[in-house]
Amino acid sequence: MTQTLFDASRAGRRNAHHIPEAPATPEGIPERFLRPTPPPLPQVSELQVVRHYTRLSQLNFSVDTQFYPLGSCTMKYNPRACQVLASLPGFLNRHPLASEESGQGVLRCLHELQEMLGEIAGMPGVSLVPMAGAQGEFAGVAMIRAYHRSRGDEARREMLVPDASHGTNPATAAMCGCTVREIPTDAQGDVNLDALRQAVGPRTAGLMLTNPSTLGVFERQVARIAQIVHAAGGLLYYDGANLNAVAGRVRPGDMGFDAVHFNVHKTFATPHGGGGPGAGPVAVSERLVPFLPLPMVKKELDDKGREWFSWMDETQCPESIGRLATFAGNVGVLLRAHIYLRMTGAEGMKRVSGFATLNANYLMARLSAAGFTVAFPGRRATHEFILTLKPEADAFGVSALDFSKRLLEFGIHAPTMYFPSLVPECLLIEPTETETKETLDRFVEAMIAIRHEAETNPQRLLTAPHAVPVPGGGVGRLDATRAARKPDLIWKEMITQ
Amino acid sequence: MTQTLFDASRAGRRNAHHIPEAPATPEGIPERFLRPTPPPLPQVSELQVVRHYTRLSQLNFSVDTQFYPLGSCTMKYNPRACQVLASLPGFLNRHPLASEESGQGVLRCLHELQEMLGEIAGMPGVSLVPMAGAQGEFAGVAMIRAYHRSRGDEARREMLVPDASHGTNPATAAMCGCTVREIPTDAQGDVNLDALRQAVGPRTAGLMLTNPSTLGVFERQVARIAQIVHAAGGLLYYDGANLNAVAGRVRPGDMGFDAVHFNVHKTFATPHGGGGPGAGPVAVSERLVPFLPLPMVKKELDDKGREWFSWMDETQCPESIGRLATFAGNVGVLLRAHIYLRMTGAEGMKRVSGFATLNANYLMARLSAAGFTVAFPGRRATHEFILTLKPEADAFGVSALDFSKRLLEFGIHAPTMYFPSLVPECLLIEPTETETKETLDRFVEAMIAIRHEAETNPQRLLTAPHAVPVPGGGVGRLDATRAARKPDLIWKEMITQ
Amino acid sequence: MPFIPHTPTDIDEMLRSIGVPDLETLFEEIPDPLRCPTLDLPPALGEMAVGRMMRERAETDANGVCFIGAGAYEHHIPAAVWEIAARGEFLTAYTPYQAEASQGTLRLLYEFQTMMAGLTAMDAGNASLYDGASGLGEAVLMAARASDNAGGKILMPASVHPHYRAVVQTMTADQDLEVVEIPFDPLEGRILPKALNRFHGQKIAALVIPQPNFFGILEEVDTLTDWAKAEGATVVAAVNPLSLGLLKPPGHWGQQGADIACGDGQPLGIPLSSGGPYFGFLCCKQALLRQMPGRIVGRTQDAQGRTGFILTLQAREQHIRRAKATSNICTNQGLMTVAASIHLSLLGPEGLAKTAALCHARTRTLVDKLTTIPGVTRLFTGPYFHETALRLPKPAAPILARLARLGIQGGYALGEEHPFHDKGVLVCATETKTEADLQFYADTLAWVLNAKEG
Amino acid sequence: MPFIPHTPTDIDEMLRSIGVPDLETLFEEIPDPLRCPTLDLPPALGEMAVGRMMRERAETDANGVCFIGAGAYEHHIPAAVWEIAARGEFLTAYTPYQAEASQGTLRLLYEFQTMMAGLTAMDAGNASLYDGASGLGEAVLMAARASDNAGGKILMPASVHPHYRAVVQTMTADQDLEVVEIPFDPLEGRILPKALNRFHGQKIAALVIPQPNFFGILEEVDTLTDWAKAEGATVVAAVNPLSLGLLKPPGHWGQQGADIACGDGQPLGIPLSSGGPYFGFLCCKQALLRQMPGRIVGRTQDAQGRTGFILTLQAREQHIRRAKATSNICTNQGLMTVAASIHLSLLGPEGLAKTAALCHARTRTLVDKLTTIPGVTRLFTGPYFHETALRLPKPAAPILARLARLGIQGGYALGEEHPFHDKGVLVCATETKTEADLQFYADTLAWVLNAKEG
Ligand SMILES: Cc1ncc(COP(=O)(O)O)c(C=O)c1O
Ligand SMILES: Cc1ncc(COP(=O)(O)O)c(C=O)c1O
Repeated sequence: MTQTLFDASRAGRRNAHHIPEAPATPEGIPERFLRPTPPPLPQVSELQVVRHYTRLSQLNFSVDTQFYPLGSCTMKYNPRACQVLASLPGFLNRHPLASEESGQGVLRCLHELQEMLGEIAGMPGVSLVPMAGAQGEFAGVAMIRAYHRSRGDEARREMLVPDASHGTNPATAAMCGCTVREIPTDAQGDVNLDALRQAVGPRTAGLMLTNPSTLGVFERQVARIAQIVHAAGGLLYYDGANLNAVAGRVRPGDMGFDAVHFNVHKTFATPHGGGGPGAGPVAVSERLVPFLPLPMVKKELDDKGREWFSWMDETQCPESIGRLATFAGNVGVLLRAHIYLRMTGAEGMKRVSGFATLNANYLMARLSAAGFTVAFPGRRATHEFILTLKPEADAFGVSALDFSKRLLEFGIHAPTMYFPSLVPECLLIEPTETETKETLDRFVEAMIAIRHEAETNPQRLLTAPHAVPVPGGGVGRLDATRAARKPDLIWKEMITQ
Repeated sequence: MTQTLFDASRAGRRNAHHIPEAPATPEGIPERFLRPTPPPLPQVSELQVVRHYTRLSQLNFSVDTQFYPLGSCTMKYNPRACQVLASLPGFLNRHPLASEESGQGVLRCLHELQEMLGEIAGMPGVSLVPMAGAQGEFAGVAMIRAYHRSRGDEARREMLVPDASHGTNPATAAMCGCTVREIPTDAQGDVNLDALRQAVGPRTAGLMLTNPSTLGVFERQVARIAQIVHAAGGLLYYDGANLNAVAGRVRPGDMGFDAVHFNVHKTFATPHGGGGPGAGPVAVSERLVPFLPLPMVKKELDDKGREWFSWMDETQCPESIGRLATFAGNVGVLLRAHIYLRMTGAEGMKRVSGFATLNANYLMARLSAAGFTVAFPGRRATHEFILTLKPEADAFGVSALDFSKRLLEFGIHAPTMYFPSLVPECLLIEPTETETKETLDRFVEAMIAIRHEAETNPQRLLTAPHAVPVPGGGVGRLDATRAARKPDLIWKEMITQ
Repeated sequence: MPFIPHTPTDIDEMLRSIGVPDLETLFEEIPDPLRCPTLDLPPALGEMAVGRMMRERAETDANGVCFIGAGAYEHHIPAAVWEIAARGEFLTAYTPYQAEASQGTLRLLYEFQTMMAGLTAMDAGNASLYDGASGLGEAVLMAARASDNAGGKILMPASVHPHYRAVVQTMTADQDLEVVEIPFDPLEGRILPKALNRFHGQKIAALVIPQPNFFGILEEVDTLTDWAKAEGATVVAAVNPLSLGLLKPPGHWGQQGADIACGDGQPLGIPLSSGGPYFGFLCCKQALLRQMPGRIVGRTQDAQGRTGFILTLQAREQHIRRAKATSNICTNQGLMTVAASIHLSLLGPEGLAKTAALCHARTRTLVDKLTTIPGVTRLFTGPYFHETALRLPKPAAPILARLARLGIQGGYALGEEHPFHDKGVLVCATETKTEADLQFYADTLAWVLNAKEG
Repeated sequence: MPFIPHTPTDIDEMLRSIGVPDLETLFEEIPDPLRCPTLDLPPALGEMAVGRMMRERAETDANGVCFIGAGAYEHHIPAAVWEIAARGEFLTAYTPYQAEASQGTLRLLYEFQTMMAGLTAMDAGNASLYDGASGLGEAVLMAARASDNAGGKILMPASVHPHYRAVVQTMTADQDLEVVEIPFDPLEGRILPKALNRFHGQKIAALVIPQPNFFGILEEVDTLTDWAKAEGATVVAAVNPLSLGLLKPPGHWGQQGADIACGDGQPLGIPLSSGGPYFGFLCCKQALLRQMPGRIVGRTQDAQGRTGFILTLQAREQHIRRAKATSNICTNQGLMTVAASIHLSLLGPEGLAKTAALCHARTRTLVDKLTTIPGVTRLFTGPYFHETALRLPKPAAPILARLARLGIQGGYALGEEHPFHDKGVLVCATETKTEADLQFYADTLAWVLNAKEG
């Protein structure tokens, strides 16, 4: 299908049943405020809309249709129960500023979620406001800065991040007015402690660490790292994107961290929606509690001993870093996470991390046995692991990108490519706990088949994909350079019509 | 995808969150009543189920994804509003035998639908019970028989049907204990009146007529036909499957008919669900009212002047032909039709038939101009029309079936093939009012392209389809003979596991 | 308005192509006297207005806590069932006439047939009938056609759901079939095998056996089946498919098993919905295959040997065989089989068995609680599955009306169908009922029975 | 339980392949002292139980008839919007990193960018930000970076939504940015152009212009824009996208148009949902393109020349540019843009314009009705779109609480953010309100204002 909805637009086509009867000219709005012509939107029938977007949807790979081992993204099954129950009319139709009396249901859920996340983090304070992981990081670093500032310590503006860290970590630090200092990783995938010791000092605001790290290994020296940073007066931020691997087994708070964000769209299985919405609630240690972003939910007992839930705002939390969202963040997403956790419980959370780890280690073992090169062979995989295709690249002239594109033709979404950038030609592979052994076996077979092809017919990889399993076979490999060279970002014919 | 869900089954795989805790052995049920081993069902995870059925769905053509000009089936847009509003929890969760007090909402809707259908039919009595068109026919013919019987006229057991009639007509007559007598069609597509005159007599129970007929033309002599049959003492049944073409313009009652069924999954746009559920409510003339199937909805005013809706059953309708369904028929489907009619109104209904007719005549005109042979060239098309591919078959050795299979590869569902059987190599084409002119033009282009191919490369048609626009390209032309020769109807490996 | 995409330009161009001056000319073949004036229908509403109206109506339709069964049962339906079943590609397809463009529906139906055949222990199943009652009607007609004793009597126990019997009555009224009612034992609430003795040696075409029967009681299916087979009759089992998670499947009844199994699929993931759409299922032994009504899907191949699925054995059907078809059924309840297939797959063998076991246990607890109320007793003594009849100390209908106003749909008043049992009420508790729900019912009933009239 | 498919056999085989005796061995790298005891979480519930719990909670959350706006607006959302947007292939995909396997999302985003650029009359748009307030934060940061007067003041009218200002405050707190508040005119309820005079000749990086402003009042966007452009400042428009069906788009403000347009997309098909998820949108003029934060989709080709879509200009983003990126944003609000695209396509130009016009008309009627109540007056005189501030004769908060209990969410008490206006209430009536709703509000308010305290 090559049509956009704009091609299908015809002047005068309309869905009358959605168009209210309204006065032709708005009384009371002076002409100078008005738009002279209606906005340039497609003029299409409801059937055209439904058909267009239904067919578009079929062009996507998704967890519901394909194995999606995208490292660091935890593309596991998104329970439909969470989707359906969070979409109950009572939840969907409530205005954010409606009376608290009319929101005791949703506020109770959010409060329970605060409590559960605090327990999983091993920390006393939680704010649910951040709307994705990166905003959680922002909240965390802003709180760290506010903490130092509250102690009159204005010099601490340097944020340490391991070189393998996710791009959001340094970007966040910069948004919070910090300079970024990278700490190298050693050959085993752990943080280089000597380098860390040299880096810390009176300008250290803190360290941002992902654990399990983005290298797919557990940072074994995490307690030492915490000690070093704390001893130097810095605070510790835990990027919780990889919590799926350890939830219910170790807690950021117990490891000495001061702040952590959760990616509920990873660990707690809320759907990623092709790019969001997610949610990135933060938990913090005692000393950061006063700075948590607003609003939070408070529980009190009323005069009849009944629980009463209400919002806490600036008046009750004067030291807060403030607001991050117009209202209370992505409430609908948080409800999904709440339902997931209520279905999972403590034992379930431990099973999640256990089986996510089992699947990753099994896949690593099988690929390794099949002759692929794992990046950290001496280490256990966590919920993910890294393969380097450097040997294949050298031998056959094919890249990790080529492997990835060819995998699509097998009906398998490609792993994360070229991240972390320390490992050449790398694939970061995260199978998640909800996939079967059979699916993992099929992945191994596909990888072996592709390598065989790389040997015998590398051209096939270099030009992949030709046809992915979507209706019509999809497009071939797309030219990214062309896209960036002369950006074509809107359908200009529509606008100028 | 070649997997069934049974291939994916593994002993011990389970969705614990759906499995209640229950006593191991049911107290109080003697052993002899029990199943010794659990039933042979697939043992798969929730993700496997969701992925399997999501992917299966993508293998279908549907109105939501393709143009679907399946003659006589009225595959038009099924408004999502009807779907969503009929699925409100209040409607979905109500038990059929719950108190009438707790059903005033749904009963009010059903009563309104009865009234609206009566008005559209031009008849005084309506029962919503029949669960599809064929059951509506059954109700109609059973009422006709009951009527004759009530007058002591036991001899009338012969049902007349035009030779072009839908298979359900004669089959229904047979289920009602009638013998069937076919009336031939003349060259213009009208009923042969002489033959009809010869056929009627004291054994005539009635005539079943589809109008517009299954030949895609309006039966011009319908008033005469009604006269002839009535004069002979027979009653007239109107197969309303094609009402989309005339609703709001002519009414079966005004044409002299005694009973009619509606296919709400056609005229009133309820989704066909890949084979149902539909609904086939019946409307009847005064003399058949006492025989309507049960239950029906009655409106009364209570002592405070408020409307009160209740079910009418055997005690109030002692002459009824009785029940056809365990409860009140396909209520959820009827609600969708009700909503559609409330959105459409009288003017809308007239527009429906107007534009359904416009689209059919336009398509017929264009195909005819392109050199295709229409079956009844002298006639206006109604909402559908017939093409005969006899010339193409003779010239190129390709059949209507081959054309149809090749159309699938263009992403267009094939028209109805080989029905009515009077017209050789026929395609019955019904575009419906919800399709755009552009879509019709694409259909014409596809037909022209296929005919060109029939001329230049007939083999291509004979082996079509090779790849339809579904993920993976789908299967090729399937062997129907093989399927019938040694029926393989269940996955035996599963049962015997 | 009604979803018509034509622009004024489109209309002009199309009329020009056809060669008519206006749209009305296209209707010139309709004789003038037949044309009707504008219909008298309620004014058209926009989607927003109709939405508001329907929401208001739906809100008045609250069920309360529901203990009614009597042929339709409240069960937990996993959220995934309808999220997937309602996808447009399932929802807005037609009957899969073009197999190559309908592999989704067809493959699913093949799996559905397999699951239903597995549940009932039969050799084959069809792709659905309208509902349980009409399905029994079809099964009886099929049995009558297929029986060695064709032309003989159809024995119909009075313990079969009264509406099922009514529908069979409607569907066989114009056939030359003698349907004979067998009374149930007023003590046990089921057919005593000895009640059949008087039919011995008569020409019996078929015996219908409900399991559980209308009163929730378990019939002696083995004995009844053996008796019928010995008489040369075809055995038609009318079963609750959910109960088959626990109960012996019809295919294993007695020495030879039933010949036909039918029932209503509603307990397998279909909402109560004031009575429909549900679906009827029909399975049979190999020998009866070509007598089966309805669509049947078979497995086949394409030219490359790839597996595919297709509607098959169509020579039984109305569009081929016309007046000689096995039934007039055309459209069936397809989408409901999608939901049922997903439902059964999510539950699996263990889920279905445990759900059935829990329904049974819940009903036992309910019966225990209710029968401690003075004057409330069991009406029948036979063993039951998840529903049973109680006798109240007062006429049931007014009591149930009272309960409904207090938020409890307390059951089905037997007096409606069995006037002599005007104090009888059929109660059912499925897995959806908590201990607290059961107690709420018991406490409320005790209070209502004690309360002064009014 | 949590959706894990492993059978005992699977586990054995997998452990054997790995070469470990048990699952716990896989965690051997975690130092023992760090291991935590079993978490103290509420007990796990099955889907049925959690469903019942959530349904009970959702039922307590009734909105009544809602006249609150203040940044989130109740609109009719066509049924098709979420039926399609919630399809699994949209819902359960990740950010479209693999373009060839994500053409659905990518093509849709390209269309979304087009529609938003068209609505705002800008040259380009991104693929969404978190919400309106954080979107304004990003816009301000972007303007500060891109401005000819980089390093200069950011002028922020006090008529901007207070939460938006709070978020900008949080997001700029650690940057060297001076955000200066411009007071609004207490009579007109908006910025008087002359209020800007005192900034003339100072280095102004950017001026934020809300339209309509927090009080629903229309700002003199042309004059303000022209003033700012003359000062060399970047103009950031914060707009309600639905209002753009009727109001002049930012790209056409004044002589040159605004440079950046942002706002909250909630009015375009997103449920109120207690505040989120909504989405922020951001559009800009060509010159600012490479300063834009967030994902951007571009059109390109494959080797055969077929059109395809791909994430582009990624050199702006955190995963490439790390500390030098235009923002840290990664996950945005993708699915909300799916809904908004469908919503806008269903409405079309006429639908959007008429909806906006009807919102305006409804609010006018409401204001007329309410201001006939003695003591109720308009607080500001400026022209408004679909929301405006009223002064009640008594403090607003207790009155609103009273109304809420009577089924009316009567508006937003201005006292919360503007203590000097403790009798002020912001009211809004969208197209969802009928004449009867408006009358109900007026009658109830009159009654409540008259009633004795209590
Ligand atoms: C390690 C890590 N940190 C942070 C993030 C950012 O999270 P979000 O996309 O929710 O903003 C991600 C997301 O991919 C991540 O993998
Ligand atoms: C002319 C005609 N009559 C009757 C029917 C039977 O209707 P149903 O499939 O609803 O039973 C059909 C359905 O295709 C039909 O086209």
